[in-house]
Amino acid sequence: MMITETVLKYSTLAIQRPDDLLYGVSPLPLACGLGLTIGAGQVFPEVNFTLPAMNIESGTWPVVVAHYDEMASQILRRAVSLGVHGIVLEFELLPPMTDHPVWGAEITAVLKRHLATAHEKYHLPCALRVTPTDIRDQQKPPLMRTGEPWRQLKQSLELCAKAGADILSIESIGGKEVHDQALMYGDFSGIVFALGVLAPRDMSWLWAQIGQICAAHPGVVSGGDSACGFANTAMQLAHQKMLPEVLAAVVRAMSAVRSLSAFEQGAVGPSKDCAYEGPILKAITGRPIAMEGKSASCAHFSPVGNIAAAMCDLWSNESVQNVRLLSGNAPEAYTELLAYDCRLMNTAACAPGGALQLRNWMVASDEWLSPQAAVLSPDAIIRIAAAIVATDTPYHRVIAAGQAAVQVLKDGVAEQKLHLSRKELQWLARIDEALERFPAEEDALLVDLEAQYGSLYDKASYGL
Amino acid sequence: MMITETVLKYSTLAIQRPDDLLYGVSPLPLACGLGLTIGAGQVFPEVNFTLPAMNIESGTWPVVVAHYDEMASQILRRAVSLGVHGIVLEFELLPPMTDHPVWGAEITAVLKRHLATAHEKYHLPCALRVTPTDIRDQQKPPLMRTGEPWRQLKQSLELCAKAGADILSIESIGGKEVHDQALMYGDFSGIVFALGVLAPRDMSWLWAQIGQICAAHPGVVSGGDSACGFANTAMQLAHQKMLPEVLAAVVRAMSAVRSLSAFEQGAVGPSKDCAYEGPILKAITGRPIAMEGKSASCAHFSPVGNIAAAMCDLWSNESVQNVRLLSGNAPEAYTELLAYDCRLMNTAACAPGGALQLRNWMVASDEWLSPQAAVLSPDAIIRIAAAIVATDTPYHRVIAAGQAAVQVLKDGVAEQKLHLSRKELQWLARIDEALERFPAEEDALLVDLEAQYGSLYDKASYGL
Amino acid sequence: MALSKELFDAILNGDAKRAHAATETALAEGAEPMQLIADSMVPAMDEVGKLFEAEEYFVPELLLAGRAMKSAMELIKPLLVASGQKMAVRVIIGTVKGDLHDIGKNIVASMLEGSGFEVIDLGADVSPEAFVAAVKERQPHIVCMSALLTVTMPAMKTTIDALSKAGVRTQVKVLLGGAPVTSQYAKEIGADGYSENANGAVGLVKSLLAVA
Amino acid sequence: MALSKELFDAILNGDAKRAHAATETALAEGAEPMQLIADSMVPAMDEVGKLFEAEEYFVPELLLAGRAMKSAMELIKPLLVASGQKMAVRVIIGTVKGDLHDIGKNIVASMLEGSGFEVIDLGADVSPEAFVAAVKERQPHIVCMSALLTVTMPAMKTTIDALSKAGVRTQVKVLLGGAPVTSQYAKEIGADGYSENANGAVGLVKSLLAVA
Ligand SMILES: [Zn+2]
Ligand SMILES: [Zn+2]
Ligand SMILES: [Zn+2]
Repeated sequence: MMITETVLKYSTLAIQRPDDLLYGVSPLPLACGLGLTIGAGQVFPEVNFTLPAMNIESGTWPVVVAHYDEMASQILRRAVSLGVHGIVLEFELLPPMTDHPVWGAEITAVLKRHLATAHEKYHLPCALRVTPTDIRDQQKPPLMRTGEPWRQLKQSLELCAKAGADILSIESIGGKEVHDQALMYGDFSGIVFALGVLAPRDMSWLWAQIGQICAAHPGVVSGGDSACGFANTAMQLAHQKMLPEVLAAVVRAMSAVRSLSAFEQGAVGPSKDCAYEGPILKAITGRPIAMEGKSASCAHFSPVGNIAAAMCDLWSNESVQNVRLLSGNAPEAYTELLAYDCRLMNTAACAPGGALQLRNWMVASDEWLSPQAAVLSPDAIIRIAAAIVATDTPYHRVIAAGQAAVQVLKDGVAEQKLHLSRKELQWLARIDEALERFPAEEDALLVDLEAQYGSLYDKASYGL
Repeated sequence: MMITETVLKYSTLAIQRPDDLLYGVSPLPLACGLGLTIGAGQVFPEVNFTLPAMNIESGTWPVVVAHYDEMASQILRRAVSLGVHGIVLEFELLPPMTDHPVWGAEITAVLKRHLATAHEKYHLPCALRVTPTDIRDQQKPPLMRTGEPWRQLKQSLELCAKAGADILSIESIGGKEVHDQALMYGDFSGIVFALGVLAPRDMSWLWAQIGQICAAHPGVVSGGDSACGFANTAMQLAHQKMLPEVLAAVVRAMSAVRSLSAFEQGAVGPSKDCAYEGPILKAITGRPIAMEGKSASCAHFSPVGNIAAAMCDLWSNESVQNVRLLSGNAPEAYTELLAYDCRLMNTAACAPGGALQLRNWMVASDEWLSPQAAVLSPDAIIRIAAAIVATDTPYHRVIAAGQAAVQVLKDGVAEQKLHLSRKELQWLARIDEALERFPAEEDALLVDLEAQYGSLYDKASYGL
Repeated sequence: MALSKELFDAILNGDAKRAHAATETALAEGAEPMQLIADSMVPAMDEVGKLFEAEEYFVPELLLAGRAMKSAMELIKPLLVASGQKMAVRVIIGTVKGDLHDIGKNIVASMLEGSGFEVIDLGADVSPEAFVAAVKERQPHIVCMSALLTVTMPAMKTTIDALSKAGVRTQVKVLLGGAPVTSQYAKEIGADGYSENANGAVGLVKSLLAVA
Repeated sequence: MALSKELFDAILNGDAKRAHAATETALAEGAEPMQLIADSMVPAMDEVGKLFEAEEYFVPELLLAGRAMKSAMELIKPLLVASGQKMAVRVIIGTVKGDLHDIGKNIVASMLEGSGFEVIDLGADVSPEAFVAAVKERQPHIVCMSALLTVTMPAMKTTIDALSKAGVRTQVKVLLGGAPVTSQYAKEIGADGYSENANGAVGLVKSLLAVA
């Protein structure tokens, strides 16, 4: 048998009952940044903002910095004016800012200065999440552990940590080179191979590195990852009717296995906003998570607008460009939205049983209108999470997560709660069958898929 | 005594207990448009959309039409995809479209075609609200009942009714020429004169005209007005720290008297989205109302993001330009937001006591954080509404509404729920005193203010 | 000095009658008009500005102070003109063609007046030709224009172009205001500055003129 | 005709092996290559397109059909070249410089291929120079480029400018794709068209070429 590089830390659930999976509360709250504690009873906004369409180059750099300066000042102005009890700003680097690590670090420092001022002047508890771009996919097949892009990425993480990041995150892309192709062809073998073999191997390696960087920079915490490039790609393609919804739903559940690897390497949360697999991570690890839903309509549409909030600790808008609306700039407008959503959740949470009640309405409002929402209900989350921790390798976990998700959907259909088109039902059956047919161990799968996918990825990059 | 032109129809409350003032439910639901019934248990999105910065002229007209065509198609695509149970589109004419009534009518027809298609293809219950611009302020002092602008406005209302409007509305500006000046100087005499004498006189006259137009076009209903130019101007100036919050709060309460005049002339709702005085109108008339709050962060910021939803029948975004966000165009993005907010409200309303519970959290989340929110709680609304119907002329009603609002704020301060700065407290006392000192009848006030405001308004325009 | 204190207080408290009376008395007692401005009126308006900045004053207090200052200036202006002394900087202000929303413009106009500038208010819905004519006739240092509707924003460019075409663009600084305007837009259409609110507008005028 | 039905079904069901075998048999039995394309392959792909439009097929079914068609074409292409017959329209595709997001581009490429176009995929992060070189060398009818990041959108303009400067802009139609792109932007930078999704892209290419 092949040596697995991944560490499997979790074999039980931190949250065992669906009703204990609530917004604002995590078994292991996280203190970070400037006086902020996440998951200790309240939900805070996490605001994420980006440039309008423009060139990023030396010549335009002052304009770039001015944009971030303006966005931070307007976002914090609104947050203070609305009296939020805490806030996280997320700075997602754009590729040129990771290519030039000093650029990303410069923006990091600018944003941190704004937070420090707000903290001093208004006692605003706050933190800065910094998310360099995973730029390791610049050649085909991509090199994950060597080469210039990795060196730049590592330096970017280091310099941002040094420049004032409180939380480090990344949306890593190990395994995506295979997953993209497999997803387009609806090939479940390739999908499981990408999510159960390649991605967890890269995640384990990468998050061990991030853990070391955090250890070297006291106060900086290792946040978490997102299966954005996998599950959100599937969600978007399903949204465009390119892929079946049931496929996207099952991929979502399976993607949690790779995202869990970050926590197995010492990440403490909050996991990334666009990681809709977050509640599974929270159930397993007890760590706080960021989520986004209707609040992210500036960045993408989704069938999980309310249910996504049901179990969040940070509530995010994913990404909004610094463009003008009638009220002001869009980042400030979305800050207001997040602040009011959080206010409502926190108000309800003050009443006995209030958080559970509001959570249940958020869940019920979306749950059976889409397969993608159905796998995000607290019941479904606990079923999927339990299936994951009951098995012993990422490969087995991915299959188990997929099967649990399929079962959730089949139960929904059987109970006539979930209504699927004939085509979706055919796909659900096809996925169900495919999950039955996998070899017992990943070595056999690797051999099976060599001809079809072998040229797409670099074995050494995965310790294979 | 002067002959009052206004009709006073309401002397009792349609909703007497604060707990009966709920979102989604009105004592007199309104059936309108294509299979839509508003106020019969569910909240629907009302989406409002406008052009990006551009010239409106013959040369650009095809581009204008293309924008509206695109916006309607994208909004309805999202609404259908999210399975909303009903929707209202609002078309707020821009001034050149009212100046050229055929232009406004052309867009009306385009939008109605989209709704008709969505209704046919997807059985979507829907309606089109059309709101011509009140362009009667083009000269100083403005002529309200004569002159070219009024003729254009009237023709615009008629042509839009003919072209497919289901609901006619307007944000009328009678009295604003005095109110603007009085507000800037914090002069309560001028404010009361504008809101209690001039505005109700113009409203009564104007809404009688609109009633006639609706009568001549079967199926078109007389919707309602908004004190936007009065109370939202005050809210925005308070937001910019130009005016005290308490002043804006009291102006809000007083502005309901003029907006009520539309209903006294036969309007049946839904009142306009930006009429935050809507809940007062709903309590008095039992007619459904549109509201906007955090959902309108694209158009303006506000201290009433959640509480505004507490009693709404339609939930609106006020106005969003057709600009690009990362997800798509902003009107579609805000449609998604509204759809999810409505879903949550409607889901909660399915549980026994659910609407009341969620409403109470929406109220509690904002109520005491701002004087402007404090006067919008169901308790405050019923107090203000009761004060209005207990008196006998618009002039007396405005004073009574103002006093009731002041009392709400004073009680909040006394009970240490509402925390006001020293300056705000001084202003609250100043307003309280000012409201005590008004002459018994409006004739005396008219004489008092002649020197200061006489030149700003045209007496004949108000039947004076 | 006692009288100067009386005028200072009257302006600070926005009492126009008292300001007028105090000025009359001071002049009767032989006070130099320029001295009165420098020692009492400008310091009073400075204090008002500071209180506004500190959110101690709202716009009403500011405007009432401006009104009080104006009532004092009514007595002083003719004396200055008679003695050939120069008046303050002149500003022309208006909302652009098609835009009838003038409350923001009115606040800016009043605040500028309160800060001692001579303000010529062209009103709302002002055509490019009217702006050009006013610039030619009144020779202002500053032209302020505002638009509240995005659809009327293009009229700002039209107006600036008209000023250029008439050959008077370089004689004035052009400032823009109004919710939909951005500093980038101001730059693009060749304006000299932009303020997102009334308060900033006064600071902008001062900084452009390097008036303390 | 029986064999042609076999090929039709094989493509419709995305069975590459069966499509290959059916083509072999048909050619062995003397079928005209062009006839095989016209009678079996194009109708099959048309049917696939219709099923996709009707939301009966998703992208996987579409791509598998394309793959089956391709495996049939592998046998037919050399015969066409040998007989001097012209191949289908040629399309060059790539994501612009700085943009590594190629899943949308890949779907479009596959769908175009499935529709019978010859597709040359330049991959992701393609420099303007590489686009120019490929146009010169491969003489395509169409250049498709996509950008998923707003910050890489300007590279679309740079690329179009480079095509103009190299004197080859008029030889090709340039189409844009990608979430942040708008038809207005496409017009502004001088592209010939824009599609907001992969499905629309194929229609756009066809309509631009007036290929039925
Ligand atoms: Zn993401
Ligand atoms: Zn994200
Ligand atoms: Zn309004």
